[in-house]
Amino acid sequence: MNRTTGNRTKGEHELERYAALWEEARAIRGTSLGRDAWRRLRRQRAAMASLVALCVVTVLALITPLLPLQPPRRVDSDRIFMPPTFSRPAALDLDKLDADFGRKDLDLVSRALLDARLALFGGWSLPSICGTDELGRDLFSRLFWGARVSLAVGVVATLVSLVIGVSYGATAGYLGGRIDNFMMRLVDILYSVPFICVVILLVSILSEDSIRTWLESWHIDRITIFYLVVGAIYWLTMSRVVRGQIISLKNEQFVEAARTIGASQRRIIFFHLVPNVLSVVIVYLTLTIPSVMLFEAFLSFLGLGVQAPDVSWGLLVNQGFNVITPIKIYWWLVVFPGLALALTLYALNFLGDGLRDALDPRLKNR
Amino acid sequence: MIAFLLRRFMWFVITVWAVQSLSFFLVRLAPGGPFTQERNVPLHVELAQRAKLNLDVPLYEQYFGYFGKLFRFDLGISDRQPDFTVNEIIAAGFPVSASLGVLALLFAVALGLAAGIVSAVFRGRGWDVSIMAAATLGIAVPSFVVASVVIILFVFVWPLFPAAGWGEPANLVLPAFCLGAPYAAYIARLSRTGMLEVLSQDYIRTAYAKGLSTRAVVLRHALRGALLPVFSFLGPAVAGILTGSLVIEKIFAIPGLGVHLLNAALQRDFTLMLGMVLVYTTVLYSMNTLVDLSYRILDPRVELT
Amino acid sequence: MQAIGRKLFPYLAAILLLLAAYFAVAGERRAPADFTFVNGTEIKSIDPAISTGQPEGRIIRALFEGLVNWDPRDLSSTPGVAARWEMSEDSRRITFHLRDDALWSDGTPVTADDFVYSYRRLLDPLTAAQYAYQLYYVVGAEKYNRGQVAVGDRVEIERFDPPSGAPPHARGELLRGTLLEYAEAFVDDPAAGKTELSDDEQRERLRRRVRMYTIEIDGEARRFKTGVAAFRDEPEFDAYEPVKQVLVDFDTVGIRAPDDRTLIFELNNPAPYFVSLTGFYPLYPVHRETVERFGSPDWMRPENLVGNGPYRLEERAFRDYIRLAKSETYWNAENVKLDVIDALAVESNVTALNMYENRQVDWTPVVPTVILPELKKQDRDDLRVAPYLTITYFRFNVTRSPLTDARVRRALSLAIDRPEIVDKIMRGGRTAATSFVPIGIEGYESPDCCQHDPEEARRLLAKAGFPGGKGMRKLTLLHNASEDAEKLCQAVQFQWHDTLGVEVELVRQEWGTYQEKVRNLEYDVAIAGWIGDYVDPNTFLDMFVTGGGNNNTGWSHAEFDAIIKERAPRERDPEKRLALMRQAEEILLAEMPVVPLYFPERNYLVRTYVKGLHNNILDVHPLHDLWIDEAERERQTAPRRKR
Amino acid sequence: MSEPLLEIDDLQVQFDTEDGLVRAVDGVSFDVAPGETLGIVGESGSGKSVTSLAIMGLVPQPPGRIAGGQVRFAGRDLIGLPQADMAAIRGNHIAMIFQDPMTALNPFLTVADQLCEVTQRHRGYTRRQALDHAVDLLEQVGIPNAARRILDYPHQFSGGMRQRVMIAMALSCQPQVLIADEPTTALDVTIQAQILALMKALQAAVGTAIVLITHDMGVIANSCDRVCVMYAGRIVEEAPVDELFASPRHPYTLGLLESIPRLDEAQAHRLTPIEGQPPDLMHLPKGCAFAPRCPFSIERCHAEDPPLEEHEARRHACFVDVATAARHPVAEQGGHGPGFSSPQGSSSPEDAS
Repeated sequence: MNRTTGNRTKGEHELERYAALWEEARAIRGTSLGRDAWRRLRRQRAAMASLVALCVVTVLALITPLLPLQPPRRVDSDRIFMPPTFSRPAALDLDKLDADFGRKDLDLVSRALLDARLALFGGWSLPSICGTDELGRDLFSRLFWGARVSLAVGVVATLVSLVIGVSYGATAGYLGGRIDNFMMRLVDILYSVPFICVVILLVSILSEDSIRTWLESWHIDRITIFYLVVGAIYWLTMSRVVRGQIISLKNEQFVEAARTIGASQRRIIFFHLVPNVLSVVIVYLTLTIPSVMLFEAFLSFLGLGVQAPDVSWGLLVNQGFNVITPIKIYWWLVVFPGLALALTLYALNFLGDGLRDALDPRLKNR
Repeated sequence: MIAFLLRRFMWFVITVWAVQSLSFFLVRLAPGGPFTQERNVPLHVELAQRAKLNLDVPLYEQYFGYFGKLFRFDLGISDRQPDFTVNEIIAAGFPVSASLGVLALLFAVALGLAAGIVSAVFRGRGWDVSIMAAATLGIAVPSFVVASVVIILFVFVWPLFPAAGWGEPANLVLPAFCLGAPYAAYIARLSRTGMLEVLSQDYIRTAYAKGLSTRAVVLRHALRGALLPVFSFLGPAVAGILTGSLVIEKIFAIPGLGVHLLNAALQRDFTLMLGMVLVYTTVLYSMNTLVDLSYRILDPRVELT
Repeated sequence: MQAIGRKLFPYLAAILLLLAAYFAVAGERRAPADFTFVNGTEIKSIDPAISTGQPEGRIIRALFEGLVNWDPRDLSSTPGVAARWEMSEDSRRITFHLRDDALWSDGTPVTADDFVYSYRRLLDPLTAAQYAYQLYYVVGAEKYNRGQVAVGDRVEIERFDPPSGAPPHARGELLRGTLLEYAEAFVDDPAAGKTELSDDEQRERLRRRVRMYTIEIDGEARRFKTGVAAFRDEPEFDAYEPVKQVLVDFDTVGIRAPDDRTLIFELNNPAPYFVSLTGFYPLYPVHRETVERFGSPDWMRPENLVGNGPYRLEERAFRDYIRLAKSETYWNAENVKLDVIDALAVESNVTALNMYENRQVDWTPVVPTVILPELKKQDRDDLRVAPYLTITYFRFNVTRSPLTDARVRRALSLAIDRPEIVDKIMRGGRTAATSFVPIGIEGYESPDCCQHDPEEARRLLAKAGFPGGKGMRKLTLLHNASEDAEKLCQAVQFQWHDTLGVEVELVRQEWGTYQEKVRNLEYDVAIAGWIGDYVDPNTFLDMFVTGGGNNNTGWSHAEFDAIIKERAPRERDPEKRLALMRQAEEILLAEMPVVPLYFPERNYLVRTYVKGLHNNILDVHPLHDLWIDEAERERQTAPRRKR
Repeated sequence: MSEPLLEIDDLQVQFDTEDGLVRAVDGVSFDVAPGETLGIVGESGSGKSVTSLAIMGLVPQPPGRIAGGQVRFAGRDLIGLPQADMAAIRGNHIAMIFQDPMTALNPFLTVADQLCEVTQRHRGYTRRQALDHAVDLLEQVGIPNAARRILDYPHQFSGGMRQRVMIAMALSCQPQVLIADEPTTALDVTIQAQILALMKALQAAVGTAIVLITHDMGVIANSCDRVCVMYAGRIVEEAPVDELFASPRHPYTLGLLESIPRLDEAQAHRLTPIEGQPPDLMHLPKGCAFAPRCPFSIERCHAEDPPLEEHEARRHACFVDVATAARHPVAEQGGHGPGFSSPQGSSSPEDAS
């Protein structure tokens, strides 16, 4: 029986209405967590500023050999403890590159960049705008070469701690019961180990001649081991945080839902739970990188960190510390490295805050 | 509650055994030993020294000998400081490090919590930004740089405190500040986030609906919830303060455990190092347990199993 | 109940924390001492027999007193416990006559037997004293200290337990007899059959040694065995009675005390410097009765310690401070002016400087090198610069190519621009080395060496087969973690690379590992230093005899050994002897197993109102010679007096 | 109608978010007499909760703002009152209970603490007095052995129990007005009825005026004397309960009534939903906000904004007389929609398809 109002059959009406509903549903485009997070992150000025700053620092660190800097290792006794100046430095001595830049043990890319720099700038290099250290070496270029090591230590060690920490924590949190208890007791035990002893002994064991040559045969040098050791220490807190988060998420409905549709345990952990833990992990990441970089400075203070002729921010800050005395303060030796370290860690912390708010699933679409 | 403590103690014994064994072998693995002196000693003198420190007995005998004595809390005589027994060194060093650590922790919690609450309540406004900037600075600058700047300011520019040394309360102020500053910064950040999290909860709105003043709502209702993340951080913070004390004690010439641990490790003083590891393990473990316990007590939803 | 517990918990925790903070601050305050100084790192021990370093010397010289003292101005020997001494005409027997008013702090007189007991204890192998070799000039001392015995010797057998009635920590019961038979056995000997043993293998083998003695006591032959318990109790040695050790009878050692006031030394060879050697603090006496009653470490506690020095040990806090109080029983008490002295244990020299500038201490023996030029620029009246009988040098491992070739070694030495390092990089605080034996020993003229001649260096290197450094493997330069060492090595690393094209890798090790590697020759080049024990070139040259305890370069030279070991000690005439020493140094500098770098000076800061602190090349400053000009101190500190 | 206790006059509440200004409440006026129960109904996002928060002065200041209007309580305007005075009123004279009992109580404090706080703050009771008073209240709201349970923590109570605690807390100081923001939504049906009955009983005993906010027409019918229907931040119709259910004058009210099952109807028939989506408060269409979804809309509806007129103790804001106007389908955007049965009285009975 046709309706008095329309001349089409009832079935057609239904069809049309569903079409309209479908139209409307598609109009409200679902935004993925990632794109939405990026949109919200872009709105936070501080986080964006620090993201840009970090990118600049990383890029500069990577292309350091290309920059027209003075040689980081050139010892020049006439320019010891020279305050920041804009006077032109001596031209580069092209056949002393090994001594000045350690060209021989640079990786291929850096060596190519160094050659490109020579082609581009020839002997010219920037003045010592940050002054020079106790051996007359230019602090400005050492800051850049140091950035390469410090950032690498920070990032690699943190990634190591991330991978171990998250998977360990997630598994423990998810499985629960006796396994969780055992895994967490293990973490408690490791927490109670005074790591400074272990580090001192490990560092000296690793510098054993026999072990060092064996490692060099795998072209792993001390700094890489250094990353791994530090990373292996820092995953504890990460695993605890992730476990706590997973436990609170575990009995949320969406986990049961995933289980009902037959998702395997591994899929649930790494596909459902871990993304949810993302915001907490990101926050701890931005806290771990600074503490790892500080730990490197701490070890340099004890004489166990990066060894000459390599250089790192920790080493520079430590050298800066040694020159602060009531008699005379070579202020630039502590101000510039301290500033570089502080600004980078500042940026990391603000970025962390921004990311945490952006990635918090609860704030989506607000 | 008792069951909880008992179980924890059982795990404590296992932890101590595991860590001591690890250190026992690790120490012997590292090159050099307690008898390498500045000047090389003739072979026969060295053999005598080894005998004196009973290093010639097969390893397993040394191992059981060591744990036998450990059971009776006799940690032996320090290899490198023969005038002292390890027990004495720990007895002398522990109160020093403890007082430094407690003051640093007290300073960190008090300042950190206050800063965190203030910046959470005045979110986004002037106070919040400046406090958080200072807090991040505290995290970003290594403690020994803070120490040297603080020494110049408060010892030479304004002669308020002694430069270093021990024995008087005035010796405690600067080291505690330098040791506590990074952790005050961490706690400020954590308590701010915790506070913001809690302030957005429904029960805070209920509290306001009951007509309570902002101060009452913040202090009585919000604070407890905000303390949770801070408490969970206290465990690592205590560990950090203990290891951090190494640097501070070296700079301020404070006879604490940190310096003893460092020198024992550097000079391969086997007995002193094992003694130090024992103390650190005990302190770290008990503090972690304490933090866990307080975490459970603070959050009533968690059963005191 | 649970609810109340939960509610009160935060307040409880807060109260606990505040309580702990109160205890932390409530420490008692120490009255300020008359004189406070920084003594460097915590001293190893106050037992003279087992101590070695400078900081230990300052404390032990205050607590004990040897036969002679050293005059702080010229280090000449002045009467200590010995009032006077005379040398036999062949200068091989020295007789010391002790003063009768020398007392221990418990009032008992210091007798010659105390010295005999102390020297025996120094030589006893089980004391493992590092400086026992100082007494090797005495007849039979080396044999006793090395535990060597030969068939037919009179021997003393020491059992494990002290005789009944003797103090608990006395020496084991002694038996005396003549050695009939001696045999050695090695339990499952790791190096069986091998002839050439490395250091490690030899050490491992000696640990497994069991020594068997057949000794005739009062006509009856008895059998004893010694060695590490783990190996000694093997069934095959059951017939032997285990004893602690069997040594040659101490009577054969040339130290005798005919009566309480006389002490006679019989020397192997004439040693003119032996008298002043007895002023070196390891040769100080210890109080037998307390050592045997309390044993170590208790006899060294402030409440138990009995010494014969100008000061008593009042208080001691580990790695904090040592408080010395004037001793009333000291024979020369009226000339000791300071009543209470505090020695602070401060690790970092930056901290020491801060404490000095903040007027917390009156003397800091070490100053951060980085600010030395600044201090000199301010020409401060409290800065002291003193020559120091010390040398900093590089050791070459002559067993590893290319350093086996002397030309390479000389080339490396010539390539170092010492003045640039000393003046510009280290910025003073030391003088460039022109020889191995430091300047300052009167009557001794070192041969000249170590000019900076890059051309000659390149020529020599080319002649040795490495023109421009090509073909030369990367050398490792081993150094310990001190800040000066680091700066020096980086400068040399750069200079070698710059002038010779030789590539060097710096390897930094902390103290323990550094020495292990040096002793096992696990290095190419290593930084090293040596402080003279006494004012004589021999203390610097006798190190490099073949197999010398501190040689560690693998270098050996027949003629050099001959001079140092045989010809020089026998030479009576001092001039001729020093000429022989110069000849030995010439060989050393020609062969260059070591590269002299510089002679560090002693720089320290001491208040002008502190009197009696004199510069001397061994940097010895006996505390009992110091006194304070109170008037000047008041003038100086009046405006800024804090405490 | 006695002197109104609570008068809301042209209340405007706006939130400035990054994307623009949201007029959550756009000129709302209504009165509440003592002892009366006023229902406020509307879809979520219609501004009813924001209105209640505005009355209590709990609108979070940084994003939100009271843009205009007055909230007069016993003649005194609460807007702009200093915090201290407002705090003295909150919980004392005007109390409020919220939707989700699971999160409305502080998990870290015992129920006793949270109850005694109110009387200690407003009445100056000692801890002892406050505790006794709280136990009485808990018994009134029907919590078994209240004396012991009061020391427990919120997580030891069920949802229903917690809502009872909330009610006890709200009524501690016998407030003149109780605002209940969807008190039963989070509870299951059986508990819902108990809570509503409890509120009614307490209202009778104490004479509290109740403002009951809900989206459930059933709750309105059961408990309220008069009803305001809100849509897109405005009151579109206000009338006594029975009149509203009998003859809804605003198409939205009609739509609401038709989308719930009616026991009083003879035949069962298909429920007809209101077409389209709730309006986007940032870009409200010209004219009547409901026009796009209104089957009775005429050109004027899209041009002018219908004012809220008063007719014999009822108000509604619509140009069309729902009783007589013809329906038209609402399919296309802004146009008419199909499948909308005409108002109950005059339409021909639907064929039972």
